[in-house]
Amino acid sequence: MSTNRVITYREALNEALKEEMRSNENVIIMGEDIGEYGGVFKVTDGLIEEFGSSRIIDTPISEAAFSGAGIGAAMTGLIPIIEIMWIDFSLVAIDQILNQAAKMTYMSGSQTKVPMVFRTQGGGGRGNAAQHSQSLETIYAHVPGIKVVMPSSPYDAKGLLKSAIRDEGPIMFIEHKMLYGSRGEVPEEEYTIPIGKANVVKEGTDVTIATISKGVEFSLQAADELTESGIHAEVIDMRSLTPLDTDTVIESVIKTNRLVVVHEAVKSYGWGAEVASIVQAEAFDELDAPIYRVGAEETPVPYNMTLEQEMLPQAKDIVSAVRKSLYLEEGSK
Amino acid sequence: MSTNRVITYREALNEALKEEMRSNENVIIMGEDIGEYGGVFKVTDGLIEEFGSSRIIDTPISEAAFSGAGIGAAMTGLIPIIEIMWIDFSLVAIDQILNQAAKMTYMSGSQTKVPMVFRTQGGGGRGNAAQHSQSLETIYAHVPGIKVVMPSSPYDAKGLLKSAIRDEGPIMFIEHKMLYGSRGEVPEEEYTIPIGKANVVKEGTDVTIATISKGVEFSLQAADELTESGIHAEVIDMRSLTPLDTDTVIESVIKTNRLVVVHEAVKSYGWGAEVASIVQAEAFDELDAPIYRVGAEETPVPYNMTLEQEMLPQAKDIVSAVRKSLYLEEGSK
Amino acid sequence: MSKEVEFYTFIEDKWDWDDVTVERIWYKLNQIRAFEETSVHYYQEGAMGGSLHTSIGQEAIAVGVCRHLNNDDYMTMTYRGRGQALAKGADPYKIYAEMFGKADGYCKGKGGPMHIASKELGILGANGIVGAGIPIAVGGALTAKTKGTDQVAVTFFGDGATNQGVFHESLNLAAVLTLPVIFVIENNMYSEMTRIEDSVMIEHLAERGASYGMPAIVVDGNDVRAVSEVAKEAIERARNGEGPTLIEAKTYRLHGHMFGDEQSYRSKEEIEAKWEEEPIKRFKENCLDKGIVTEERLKEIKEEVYSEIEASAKKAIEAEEPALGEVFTDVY
Amino acid sequence: MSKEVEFYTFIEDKWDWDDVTVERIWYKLNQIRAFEETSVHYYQEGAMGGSLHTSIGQEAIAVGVCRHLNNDDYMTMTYRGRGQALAKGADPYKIYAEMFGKADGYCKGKGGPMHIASKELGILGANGIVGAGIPIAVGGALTAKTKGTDQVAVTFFGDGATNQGVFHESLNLAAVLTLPVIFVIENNMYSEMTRIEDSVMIEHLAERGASYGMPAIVVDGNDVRAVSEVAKEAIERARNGEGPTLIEAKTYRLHGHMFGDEQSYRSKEEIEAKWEEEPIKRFKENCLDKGIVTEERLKEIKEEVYSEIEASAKKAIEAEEPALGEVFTDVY
Ligand SMILES: Cc1ncc(C[n+]2csc(CCOP(=O)(O)OP(=O)(O)O)c2C)c(N)n1
Ligand SMILES: Cc1ncc(C[n+]2csc(CCOP(=O)(O)OP(=O)(O)O)c2C)c(N)n1
Ligand SMILES: [Mg+2]
Ligand SMILES: [Mg+2]
Repeated sequence: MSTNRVITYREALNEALKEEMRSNENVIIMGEDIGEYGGVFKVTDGLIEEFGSSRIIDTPISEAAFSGAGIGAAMTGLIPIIEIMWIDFSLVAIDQILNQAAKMTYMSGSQTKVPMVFRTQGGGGRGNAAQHSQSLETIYAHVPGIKVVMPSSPYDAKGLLKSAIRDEGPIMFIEHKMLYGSRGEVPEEEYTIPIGKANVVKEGTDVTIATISKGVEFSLQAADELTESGIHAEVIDMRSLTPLDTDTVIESVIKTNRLVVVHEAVKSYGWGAEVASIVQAEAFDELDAPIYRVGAEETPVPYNMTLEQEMLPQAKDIVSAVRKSLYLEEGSK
Repeated sequence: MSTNRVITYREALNEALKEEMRSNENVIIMGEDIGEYGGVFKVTDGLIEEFGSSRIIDTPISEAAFSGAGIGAAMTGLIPIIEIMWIDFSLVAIDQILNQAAKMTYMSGSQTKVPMVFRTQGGGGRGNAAQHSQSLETIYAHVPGIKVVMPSSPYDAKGLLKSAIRDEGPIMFIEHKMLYGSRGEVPEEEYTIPIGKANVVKEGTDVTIATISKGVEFSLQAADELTESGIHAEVIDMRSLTPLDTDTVIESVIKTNRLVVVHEAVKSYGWGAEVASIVQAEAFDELDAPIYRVGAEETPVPYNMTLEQEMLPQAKDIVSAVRKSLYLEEGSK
Repeated sequence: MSKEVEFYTFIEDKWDWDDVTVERIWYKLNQIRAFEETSVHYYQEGAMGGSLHTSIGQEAIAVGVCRHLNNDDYMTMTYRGRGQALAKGADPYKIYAEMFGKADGYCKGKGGPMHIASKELGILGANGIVGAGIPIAVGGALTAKTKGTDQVAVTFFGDGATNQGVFHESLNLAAVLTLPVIFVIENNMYSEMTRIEDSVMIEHLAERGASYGMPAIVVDGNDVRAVSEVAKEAIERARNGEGPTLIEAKTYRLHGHMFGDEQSYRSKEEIEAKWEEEPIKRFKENCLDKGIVTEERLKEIKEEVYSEIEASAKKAIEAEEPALGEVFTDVY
Repeated sequence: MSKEVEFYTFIEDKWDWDDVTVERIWYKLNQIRAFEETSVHYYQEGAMGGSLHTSIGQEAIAVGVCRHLNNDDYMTMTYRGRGQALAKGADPYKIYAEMFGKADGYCKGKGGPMHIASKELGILGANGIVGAGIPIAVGGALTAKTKGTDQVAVTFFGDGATNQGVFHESLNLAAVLTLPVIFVIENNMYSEMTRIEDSVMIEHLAERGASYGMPAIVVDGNDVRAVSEVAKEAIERARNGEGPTLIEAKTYRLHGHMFGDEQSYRSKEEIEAKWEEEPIKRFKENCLDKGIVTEERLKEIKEEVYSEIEASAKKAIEAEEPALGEVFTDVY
């Protein structure tokens, strides 16, 4: 029986890695400073002690090469987990991720599968400025052949990472830097969470909020605030962008007739547009109001933390979008 | 007076380069095989003869370095045009394009502008398979700080490229490989086309089709077909994704009450979702039907040209989407 | 201090191939040549999409290296890599079928000429992005090392690819991890239309091995015997856990970069002179000089090869197209 | 064949700096040290966002190189680059204001500590992506060459950055185009928590210059005099159109990679021993040994510097925040 154990997101990830490495000797990890130091975010803490340096491989600062080596290793029998320290740096390796990993299975007519996980972290809120605060998930979601998973809680972090490691194909597994220290219940017993199923984290009747990753926290805050004025929001954690579980969203919209999509990625051309487009196309007659999107402003992330907060979506922006969708506030975009 | 001169898209681009290089000695071009050979698509033909090898610079195969060098040069007084032979290859240089060029002005508080053009070409239809056929414009449009321009005709190619070269900031200028040989009227007199204004290429009353680049050709074909059954489509060439001229689209939708967005980029998370999301948010009450999107399937581009055609959007897909929006055909997504 | 480049010199007197070996090598060299020539023919006929990049003139490298590889050794190569696929044992019919976009192709017609792969032969795939196959081979080598097998990985790439960042990163990574991988530069003197000498400030690309503390060797890439010797040693070192090697095989691309290349950047004379040094002619002379086989026997084999290849191509042309539904499979 | 690395040895007897020079250098070294120490203090107080990477122990490189640069020479550096900005003449107040996110900062508070830039000083910007500033400096050099000026560009980066692809590509490009750019590796022995010796198989990173046919030189990065000599020559060569140089300056990062780094990967003893070799102590000894200035004078300057720096920081702490509307400006 579970003892309502509470651990951090970081610890949950660490457990997932350990468990999968114990049960499958083909799982290896490559990345920078992940060995003795345990990773700059400490997610790989203690792993080198248990699994040794042949499975926990500290690499030179060469994201393209070790991502590519991960691909080659995945094609030949290993299950590599590639830690790309910040998602912003993934841009130096993205040819390997999108032109290689994502296309190998297709280009080879399924001769070679590429079972591997690119673990990275994104998001703002720490004053890390323009090159260390981005939410680039949409870029990865747009290119077919790689799944995109973004956990919002310790429970999800563990269950989704375990599933990602067991998946047949490549996965971008994007953590959020502001969540590493967040705490939540994680059972002692083994479990996994299927990739591709959204999670209704709060039920409600008046409006649907679809979000992911740290957006869940913001959305729940907004939902709480809205409750005070008698508005009951349903909050859905998409959990993954590819596959994208719009069925769950549409089911909810059939009930609420209103949708707000929330993400930390830049709003313009962000993934919220995909959700909005699908829902308006498939549930046109269910919608009593336009679908509103809450996302980051169309600017790089400013360093100054007050400006940064202004640039990133906040709970109050969600509240305002919801109110617009209920015609309680004037709305445009 | 213009003599209704007809030239190709390739020639139009070549003229734009020549004219801008003649009028501004700070304009230089860097890329692979662009000198003596004139570029694999022959767009820089004859330039090295006129401008010499100090302004037409053949580079080693090092897209990241010569893109970065272009950025540094742009910051210090030159106006570099960087030819990235295929947009698929831009992924090896994308850190420079999106983490550097697109953010420099902001990160420096506007001390340094980055006036430069990344010229590249994308799109499918030639049997070039998964790594040489992509339409990656949405990735560039999603990251603030760089404009994205995609000409659909020789006239636009020349006028937009000239404007791009004169712009203060970095621009992804994405040509279409299947258009280089296409012909159209281009006046002898100098002209430019402002970046950020969509172009209504065909007026119509029943449905609006918003598209770009080669999508214009497909959409016009579809519009012609539709005319036969008495349906009058208005076709809008967006010309650029950043800035995105949704005003022109909305104006049209106010008239037609229906919108179909067409692009060669993969439909899921493609730029059509942004247009659809904005229009449904801003013109909700004007819409008599869901907005439909026509884009490439969610797969890598297959080599076999019959499969490729199936994967890419075709005129018949547009016709069908339009008919759905008129409730003449059953529709889902 | 930095390791010096080794310049390999073949010692004629030590050449000890018997007639069986010589015939096999002759067969392979001609198989690739015939395959490539026939490809050009079918390309001209419109049987293929995309671009066609032949390896005519470079056959000795593929053959000399791959003869030391086992089926379970790994290999990556480039858009110019069908010769290497054949050298590693690929079926010409299945390559052609792939090039013609047929269901019987190695990749069901979905990969095409730039992306030939065969899992059962350890061919991890040809690549359309310059340099991108290099780290993938490093990954194959990592699997071999991690699993403790004696497999090796070989990656073939061009001179121009040595200017890509991922070349640098991959060689360093392989060196640091002491992986069993052999990096083969096919220096055919051109990257597309640009002379390699205009793209680097060094004489030999193998000099770059020193940056990674990696043994590096320059070999005459048009002498299949020399390539074979050099590759043998490097592969043995790799199998013995002694780490990677960089081989620069100097050769010449006798055709244009791709079909249709105007070749305005080089003279007819240059090309003609290079035809005198091409590897098949060279090997034939070697064999006849040494009297290992007769000219008739070589001719016989060659004819046999050409007719086999023609038959493969014909069969591939007539093979079935993939079903339309194939668009949607094999994505995730 | 490949160029050999040069190992620079400083000849004490030839050292001819007068007291004015010595005092200026002393001032600069201490200015950087004081600036960095004070940064740590304010970081601890919570005055900054993000991470803080100090260059304590590496000051001699910035000072030794930048003393030969003019205002219109170009420079790029890294997240650890505030010392270089100061060495090139940046105003400590405006750097602090940037670090504290204030409107008076070089970048209006929008860039932050990782992205210090000053157009008027030719500082094209610090970079948060390892290696990414390297080609940007090459671009500055390209402008200089294209416009026919005698400007040069310098780029500072770490030992770990030499393993990034863009390092390789950029050095090659600069060499091929004979550009006036000086590549300065600040080899502080670590890239984050990893020893550089665990990331490469060569002893000296300067050996990599040979891959580009580029002059390469190793210098004691803790001896500002030696760095100055080496930089002077390289910069002169560049100004004279003789192309790029690679300089490896060996030093040691006395603090953790960033504030908060537990430094579990190295011993206290190692760090303590390195404090004995640090450049400010070294320079002081050199000056006193040679009797160019008095200990009192040095002390006086140092105190002056520390109080100036403290005053700059205080003023910056009190400076105005940018207006909220600044979020939306400077984007395109
Ligand atoms: C990253 C990237 N840049 C550019 C190209 C276009 N391109 C295809 S082949 C080629 C030349 C490569 O030369 P080399 O490496 O010498 O190989 P070769 O073609 O001679 O075999 C170029 C530039 C590409 N495919 N990928
Ligand atoms: C492309 C990229 N990969 C990884 C990082 C994370 N990172 C920041 S600093 C650093 C170490 C760099 O070491 P070095 O080049 O020696 O410079 P130093 O910090 O010692 O000055 C790393 C790995 C990054 N910023 N960019
Ligand atoms: Mg070549
Ligand atoms: Mg370092």
